[in-house]
Amino acid sequence: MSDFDDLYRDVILDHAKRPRNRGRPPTANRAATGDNPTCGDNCTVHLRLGDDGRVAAIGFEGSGCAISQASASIMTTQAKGKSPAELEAAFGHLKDILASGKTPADFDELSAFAGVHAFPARVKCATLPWHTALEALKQPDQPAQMVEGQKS
Amino acid sequence: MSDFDDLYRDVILDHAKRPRNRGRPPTANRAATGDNPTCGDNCTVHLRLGDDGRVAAIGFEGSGCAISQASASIMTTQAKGKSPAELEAAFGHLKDILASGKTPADFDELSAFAGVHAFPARVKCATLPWHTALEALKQPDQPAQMVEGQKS
Amino acid sequence: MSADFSAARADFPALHQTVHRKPLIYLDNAATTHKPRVVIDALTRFYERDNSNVHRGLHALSMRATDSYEAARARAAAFLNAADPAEIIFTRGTTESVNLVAQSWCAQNLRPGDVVLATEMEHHSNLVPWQVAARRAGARLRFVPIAGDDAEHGLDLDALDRLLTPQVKLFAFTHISNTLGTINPAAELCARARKVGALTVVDAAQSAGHEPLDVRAMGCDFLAFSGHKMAGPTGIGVLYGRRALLDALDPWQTGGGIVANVTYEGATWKPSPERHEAGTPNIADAVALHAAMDYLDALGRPALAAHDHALAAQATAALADIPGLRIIGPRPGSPRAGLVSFALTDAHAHDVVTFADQDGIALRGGHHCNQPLMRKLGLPSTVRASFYLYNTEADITALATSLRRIQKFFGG
Amino acid sequence: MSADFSAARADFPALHQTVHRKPLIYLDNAATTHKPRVVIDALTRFYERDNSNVHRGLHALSMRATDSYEAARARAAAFLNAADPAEIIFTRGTTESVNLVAQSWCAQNLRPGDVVLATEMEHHSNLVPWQVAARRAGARLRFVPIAGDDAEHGLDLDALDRLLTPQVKLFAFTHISNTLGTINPAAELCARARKVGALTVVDAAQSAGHEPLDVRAMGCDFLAFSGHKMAGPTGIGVLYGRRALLDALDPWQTGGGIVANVTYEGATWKPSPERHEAGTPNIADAVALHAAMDYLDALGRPALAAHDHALAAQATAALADIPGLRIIGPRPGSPRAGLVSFALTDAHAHDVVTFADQDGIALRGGHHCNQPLMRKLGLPSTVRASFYLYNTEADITALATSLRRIQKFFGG
Ligand SMILES: Cc1ncc(COP(=O)(O)O)c(C=O)c1O
Ligand SMILES: Cc1ncc(COP(=O)(O)O)c(C=O)c1O
Repeated sequence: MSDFDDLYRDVILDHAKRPRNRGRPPTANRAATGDNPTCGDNCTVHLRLGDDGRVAAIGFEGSGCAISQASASIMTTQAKGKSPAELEAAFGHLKDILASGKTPADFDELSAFAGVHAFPARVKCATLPWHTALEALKQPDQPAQMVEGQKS
Repeated sequence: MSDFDDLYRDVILDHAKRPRNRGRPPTANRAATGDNPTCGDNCTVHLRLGDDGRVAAIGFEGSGCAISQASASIMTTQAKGKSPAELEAAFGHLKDILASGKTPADFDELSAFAGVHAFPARVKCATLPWHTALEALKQPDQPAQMVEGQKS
Repeated sequence: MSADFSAARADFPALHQTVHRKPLIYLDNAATTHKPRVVIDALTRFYERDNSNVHRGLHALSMRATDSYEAARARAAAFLNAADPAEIIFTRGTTESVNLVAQSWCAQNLRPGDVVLATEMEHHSNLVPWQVAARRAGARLRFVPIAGDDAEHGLDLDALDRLLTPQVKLFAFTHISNTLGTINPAAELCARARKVGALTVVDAAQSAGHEPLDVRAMGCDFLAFSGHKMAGPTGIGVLYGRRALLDALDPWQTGGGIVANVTYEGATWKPSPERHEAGTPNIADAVALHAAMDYLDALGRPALAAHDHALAAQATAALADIPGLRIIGPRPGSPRAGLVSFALTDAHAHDVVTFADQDGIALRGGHHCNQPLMRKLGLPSTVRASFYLYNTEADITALATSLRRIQKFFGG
Repeated sequence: MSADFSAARADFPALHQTVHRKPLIYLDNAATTHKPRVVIDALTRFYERDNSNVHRGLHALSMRATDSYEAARARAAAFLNAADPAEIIFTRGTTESVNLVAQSWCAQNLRPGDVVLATEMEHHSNLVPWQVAARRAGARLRFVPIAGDDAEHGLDLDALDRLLTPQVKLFAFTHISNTLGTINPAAELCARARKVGALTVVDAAQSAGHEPLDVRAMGCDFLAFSGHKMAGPTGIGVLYGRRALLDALDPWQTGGGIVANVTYEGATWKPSPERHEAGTPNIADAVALHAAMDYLDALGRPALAAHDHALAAQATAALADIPGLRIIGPRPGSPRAGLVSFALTDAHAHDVVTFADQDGIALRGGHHCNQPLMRKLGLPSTVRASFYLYNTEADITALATSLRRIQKFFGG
């Protein structure tokens, strides 16, 4: 497998082209925005931290390269139901994968990012959505935006 | 002849070792000091401009390399009896010799400096005394220093 | 038709390699160009034979090194048609050249209420130093806008006339935009600035190796360029300045070599160029830059410019009908320097560059040190293909083919 | 006995030439050293293979160039035993490194009434920048005196204690004097400065290629050196700074590469090292400096230092009984770096250098960018012989023979 094919694995291309959880979930009550001025990537993560201390809803907006878009999409699918500590731990795994370029056998979609290791300049693209999500978790609660369907 | 022998021609070595007109002539009424900070050469020229508008007495002080000492010595021997314009003209000839490296057939001790041409960093050593003498000529008259022997 | 420089390809060792098992097609020349054998040889020769420190040295090697270094200065003066070698200051590159003027000239001359004028298309290196200098002096920094949505009309020259008030003390502008490919009418801009008494600083980073330059015909006061963008080595560049300005300018960096007389209390300065070159200069790279200037002049700089312009026209034509591809900068038919910036709807610039690299094609993607301009154009980034004398029409055909595949890969 | 590096002579192409039909004996190493083949090859290889601009580039060559450049930074950090590659800023050389601190740190931190402390033996490059910075800030510049008539006792450390008042914000001193050959006790000077809360700036121009250096053991805050004085190319040098200091320091030069975010109105900076390297860096020469550091470490830096010291001792012994020759600096028996400055009663320094050159011997004569020190020593100039790893005892014998002839030629 060439470096290139390894970078753009099918999982990544799939998520980049059909990102999951794009947009702002109606119940979101926290958000943060991150950017990577060097390449123009930017990413806003909206989420709701439930009463059980776990991510109840999450979505993202922004633009960027296939790596950052796929990473945002995969991050949101992983985040749902996780506590902040668990999300942090998952990010730690991603960072290990990026740093080593090794694909752990027992690991899920995050292992798709092993190929980014060979492209140091692209590592920040993969980590941006995760940094942003963890930042959002640190924000104070804001009243969820009142949208039509929520009125009772 | 090697560049070196050409630089330190006998005339130059002779003047450097036994400089003519060292010191301040008792009748001197003008002086100037010049220096070349790059190599530490310095030169003070004392002279008397006679009523006929010609250099009546001249001497120099200061320290420097063989080239600058010889140049000062030869300059003083040439300056005596010259008008400022004639001294300027003689300096012009020296500068031509330094710039061309050519020895004019009909020329006197100044031609000894033709060898300096091959050592651009040394050109300033040869010109310093001349600049200083011309500067001294531009100074206003000062009463000649009263020394013992002059008292009448 | 443009001159054919394909024989010159043989002069550039770095071009003859494969990347991902494909022959290298190097289209990142606006970032840095490759170096011909004669330039590399000049470096080797200097270190093998003449290496020594310059100035003040009286032994044979030192005199040779000094002669070589000063010959490079005289060569740069001739390259720009400057009046005097003392008008050439060697720097690390365009950025340092601009910093020298922005820090030294502005500290000495800029007053509260004064205006520094720049343009909306400046590279960060000809923008941020003026921001800092203006802020320090309590002066304002204003910008000549670009005209047209994709900047296709270049600078708005009507706005320039309104902006060139008597408060403007200095007008800094790029000769060629490294992002747009726009060629600004430098002589006209200098003439207009002169009318209000403003000095001009021309960023010639993208023109020095591409277009004939004549500082006296252009009428600029300062001009900056980098050796590495014109077949020369990294680490060396030039600041041209009019002699009277340079001799009146306080040194910016101080240290050995620039001083006439030093005591523990203070120092006096030598005249230009020494006063502006503190410390041991980059001797070997100045000597190699000399070789680069000889090389470019031997090929013929008008012919090099024509070759650039022809490749740019071929590229805009070849890329125009790729679906979802938008070209930025001068419209087809208008003058364009040898570079083309573009955006693809379905692929981000960085993905494009990574993909093209697999085809052996070296492109640059990003903001090209032009963040405010990109924001104004509404683009997070663009892809840029930039040409030099060794590029050919075949390179452009390969680029177009690769871009079509990229469009399919990411858009499909 | 010192290690024998005579085999290493073969590594230096420039040494194997004749000057005025005599084999070159190069004793001007304090001005600049020659370069081993591996350093020249590193340059050639970079330009033939990896040449590209660094940072932001995503194609193969650009990634290779970036990797090579950052590997050079990591290598420099290891060379100095710095904690972090981000503590290494590449500059043109010692002079630029000192200017960076003098201009940026002083503008940010120096207040009226503060004191900058230097020593009486500083090179102009570690003197004039502090004069300018102190004047700008309304601060005072004071000097640690040298002890002894011929400076044979080095710095006056008693005076140092009196001078190190709490007003002292910064203490800049040379590790090794390029004129005297004195080796200052850098770790002790740093420790004393730290006690009054003063930062230290060490000029390592003469030590980096000669003595083992460990910035953490030394305890300095900043340290500067030049590649060209340590077997590396011209145009590249290093400023080491503690990470926290560099990250807090405003950029001095601004432009591309140092900015996080730029608008037309202003800019924010990246952390160190990027924030202090505006514009395209001198990539190739940084890569070649890497090769030079590898070369020196392969020979062994403690052995290099011992070799230097041994040659210095041989030289002072060989020159001591030449009539009319006066040696400046440390007394025989005291530690002395690999250089000897002297004056002859009957021959001016420049005449000595010119004469020795005829014998193939490269010396330097003048004030060695040390004008105030020379004035203090009561000398218009000195002749300096400075050694490097490729010099031998035979070189010193030849020097002594030549000096005796000079003494006769001019004194006879
Ligand atoms: C002690 C000392 N400091 C500073 C410098 C300046 O170094 P550079 O000219 O490489 O900037 C030198 C060398 O000339 C030196 O010997
Ligand atoms: C228009 C323009 N100005 C300035 C620069 C800065 O040049 P350098 O990085 O060589 O200092 C560049 C190149 O990056 C450029 O394209």
